Amino acid sequence: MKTAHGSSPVYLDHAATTPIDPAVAVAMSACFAARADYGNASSNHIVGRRARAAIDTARQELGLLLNAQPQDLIWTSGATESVNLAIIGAARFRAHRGRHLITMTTEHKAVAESFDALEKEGFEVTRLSPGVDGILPLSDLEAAMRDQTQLVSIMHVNNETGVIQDIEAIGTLCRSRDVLFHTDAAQSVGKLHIDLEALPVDLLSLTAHKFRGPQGIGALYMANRPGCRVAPLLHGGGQERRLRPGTSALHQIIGIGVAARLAQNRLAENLSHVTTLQARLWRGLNGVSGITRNGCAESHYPGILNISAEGVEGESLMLALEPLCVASGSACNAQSGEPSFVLKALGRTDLEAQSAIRFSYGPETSRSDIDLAVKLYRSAVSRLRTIAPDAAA
Amino acid sequence: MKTAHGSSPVYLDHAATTPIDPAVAVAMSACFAARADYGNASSNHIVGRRARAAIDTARQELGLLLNAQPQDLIWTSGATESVNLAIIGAARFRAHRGRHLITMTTEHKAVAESFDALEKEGFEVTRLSPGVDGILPLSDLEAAMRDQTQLVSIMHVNNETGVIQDIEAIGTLCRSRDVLFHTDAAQSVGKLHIDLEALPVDLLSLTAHKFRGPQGIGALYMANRPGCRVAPLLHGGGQERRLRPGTSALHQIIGIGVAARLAQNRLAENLSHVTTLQARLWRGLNGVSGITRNGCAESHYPGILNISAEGVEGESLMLALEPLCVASGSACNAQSGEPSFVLKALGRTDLEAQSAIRFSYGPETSRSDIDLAVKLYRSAVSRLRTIAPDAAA
Amino acid sequence: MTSVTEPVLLGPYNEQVRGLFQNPRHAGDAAAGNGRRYEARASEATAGAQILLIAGVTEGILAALRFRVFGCPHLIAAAEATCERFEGGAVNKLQEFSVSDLMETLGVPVEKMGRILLLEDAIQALLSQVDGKAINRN
Amino acid sequence: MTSVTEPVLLGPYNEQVRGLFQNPRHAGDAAAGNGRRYEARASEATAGAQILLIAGVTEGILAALRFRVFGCPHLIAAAEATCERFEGGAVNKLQEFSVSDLMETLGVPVEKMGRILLLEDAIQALLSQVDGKAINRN
Ligand SMILES: Cc1ncc(COP(=O)(O)O)c(C=O)c1O
Ligand SMILES: Cc1ncc(COP(=O)(O)O)c(C=O)c1O
Repeated sequence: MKTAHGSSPVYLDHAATTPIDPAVAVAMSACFAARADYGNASSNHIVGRRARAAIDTARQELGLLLNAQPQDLIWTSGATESVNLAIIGAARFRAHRGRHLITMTTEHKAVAESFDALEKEGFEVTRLSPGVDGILPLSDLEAAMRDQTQLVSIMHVNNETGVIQDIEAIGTLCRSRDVLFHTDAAQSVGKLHIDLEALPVDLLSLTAHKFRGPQGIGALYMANRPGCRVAPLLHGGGQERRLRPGTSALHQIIGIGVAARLAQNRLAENLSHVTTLQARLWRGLNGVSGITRNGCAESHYPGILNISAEGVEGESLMLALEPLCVASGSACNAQSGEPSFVLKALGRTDLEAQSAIRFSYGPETSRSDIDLAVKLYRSAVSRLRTIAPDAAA
Repeated sequence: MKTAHGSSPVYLDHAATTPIDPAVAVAMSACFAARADYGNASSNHIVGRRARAAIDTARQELGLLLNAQPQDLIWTSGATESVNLAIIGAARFRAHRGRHLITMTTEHKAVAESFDALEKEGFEVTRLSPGVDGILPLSDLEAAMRDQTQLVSIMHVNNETGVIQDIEAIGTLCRSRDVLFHTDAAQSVGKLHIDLEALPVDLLSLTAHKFRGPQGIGALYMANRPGCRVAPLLHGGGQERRLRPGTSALHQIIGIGVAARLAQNRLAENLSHVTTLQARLWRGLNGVSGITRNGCAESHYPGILNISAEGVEGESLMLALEPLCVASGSACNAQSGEPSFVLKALGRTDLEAQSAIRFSYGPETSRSDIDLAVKLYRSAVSRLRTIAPDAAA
Repeated sequence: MTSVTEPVLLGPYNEQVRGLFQNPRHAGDAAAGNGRRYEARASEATAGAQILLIAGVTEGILAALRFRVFGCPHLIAAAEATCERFEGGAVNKLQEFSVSDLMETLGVPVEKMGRILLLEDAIQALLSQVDGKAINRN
Repeated sequence: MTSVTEPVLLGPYNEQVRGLFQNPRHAGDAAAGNGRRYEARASEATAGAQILLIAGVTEGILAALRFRVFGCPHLIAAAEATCERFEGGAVNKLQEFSVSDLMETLGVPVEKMGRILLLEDAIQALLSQVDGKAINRN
């Protein structure tokens, strides 16, 4: 494929979606190949049984990645659905325990809008702001808790900045108050080590396409603990413990299973690769005057680097960066042109937020991709600053 | 693949799920092949734009199959989700117009349980029974309508019996009363001619895996008419006109698009093929004593034939039929062992319902598959009757 | 992966159930020979499964033990296994019939225990018909 | 399928916008030569886009017309196209500037009309600075 320049795109937008792992694609295609391998897992015959067995295998594979019991995993169509099911489902199921809920201002829209919907149902929502480093102070969470608080939802890795919240400490606090804790781990599963036997997490949302699996399949982890339950959002054929009905998407589930297995095998290797890339990228950009790194550098997933630049307009910067594929703000509001609410929550002005570029990369990103990004970024910023009136610089 | 007999399965369970069309599988695999072809359709760069363009093409292809405007189609994870979004979404959105809803007793569980959920929210639901032929008398529907009726949901082709409801007449009646009409067309789309420009249908649910597309992707058609709107069930990134957020599953959407195109091209051919097969199957079974065809023969999709047999127990019949893959009752309640509520609604006793076998077949079913089915059915029934005590016969 | 493949192939019916179901040699009427013929019936209240045991007894010996079943494969297999085991032996050997042993060998899922209890009912009914004195029932 | 491929490749920026954006020859300060130098500024209330027009005028002629822009590619391209067109011509030719024509040639999406109106504002401001008498403004 070519871009408008005639050169191939350089894809540094892994936080939006990752390329699919070739082995995942092969496994999915194989399941289409033979008629007898593509069954309805609810059917009472050999083709149905084979589908069920493949789905069980995938559930085990994902269970191993997370160190979770396979039966605590519910297949969904992605993190958006998982998040909705976790937040809306738990809040409704547990409404008798209280109608106060806590989240953060820097969550993904799926989380933010699930809470908006609950507010319309009469729940009360506290939205805590992080510090300028992007991190939620635990004391703020503690101070926000009330007797009526029944659910806390704080994401693991932020999709725009890569900032990591301390979900262990948050979960521990929640347990001590008998409050359910959900974490949106769409950006961390398959990338950071997650041990759900050890972590005090009740509900965790994930999606395959952020770790080299297929789009349109995800899961909700629901701990097998008293009080940890959700009311379903969809009703029907009884699949997924009646929590998520519909014919199981066999090839999709096989795909997420294989992606989970590969991610587990390569976790350390991939993490060290992106750490090296991030160091290289930051070294290359660091010298540019008037740039700011969004989100702290310490508690941070190294596969995402988000940079604002003074005196540069975001949309022109994006075009000047072609054939680089990067994001300005979250992929989810890319179309809207609104300044990122996440960056504004970190104290950025509209202009600073609009100038932000998110670089995100993964196992297949090479050092020369990074070097090209540095070169293009430097020249684009300097060119646009030359064009701009002085007052804007 | 082998069965427990060592012989290959003969798959006559197309109403549960169809084999995927090889051309669909090829198109889906192709989209995995190049990194630059597997983007997030919400991204603002060339890879994202390519994803958007592919999704637009698929929407056009599905639009052509249904003679609907592409922009009136909303991608979902399948008919279960479409049905929930249509029924629950419309009822909630239109609650101010009235809280009375009408459906049938022979609907799929996705429909039946969506209405159950609405009842818990305070809606009143009338569930009409069909005649013994499986058909809903229009006069019964008319009689059930009240001033407060705001939504009617009647399926197109029944998944257990193949009976076709007259959705044109039902829709016309609904329009005359200013009542919204939803139809669950999971079993008819891609198989029967459907013209949404001509039909008075407001909402229509479909799923790709019933017409040789992938599992886990479907659509909701929502007519562009005043008052025809739904409240979303999921909240998030704004995709699908804010009615169904979440990263668009590119390969899945490409798959349903290709499946729609192929189905349209081969509609007449496929229909004539299954008509021939049904005649052959019925000729072969007709002579067996004590058998009943479930659902009328006149208004009927010929790709499904459902037969009850006196004096034969269903589970033993299923085993005796191996290596035939067929369904006893709906695929959705296959695991439960409960007698089919659909067949009971047609007046069958528990025993008759439990003895039912649904044969369903499609374009790749051969005449010899049908002949084998006839042979196995005849010998299984006669063998089990020989074993049974007289009183059961 | 052979460990998952086999149950997948067989489904809820193990090799033994499949063999007995496929070839139930004791299904049908007993030729009671020169002995006496007994019949015992049991059925589910919901008019679901039914079982009929037919025995030909000569001098305390089950010269013939046959069955008829309307029911699921596990019940057919259980009836066949039972007839196979006890035919030709002393009538009072029938007391050795054990629901749990049978369920174990045939791999009958627990939720189907009711069906196997039906077979036990029929055996009890048979025993109570056959001359009580010849048999030691404690 | 070439009909869909091309817009996909180009995205919201047509060939012309891309060319002008890539190579804005009139960006930067005007060397006013021996004429008079004028500057006109316009900016969005929200402190978003900004445009600065710099003209060097000699005997009613725009000897130089240059711009500086902080803004999106469409605004940069529009400014460049405008300078390209009017530089070297009579000042009063500037009155021929047309927002709608420019939006059409550059394929500017309607929701961005505000940005192009900014350019119009700057041109008006420029015109009102340049000696009013030489110019026929009706
Ligand atoms: C943090 C976060 N949560 C949720 C989602 C939603 O995932 P999906 O679009 O697969 O539903 C995403 C990605 O879009 C994400 O980055
Ligand atoms: C009539 C009918 N409606 C709805 C569905 C649900 O479709 P899906 O399982 O793809 O969500 C099915 C099939 O399972 C069906 O046959």
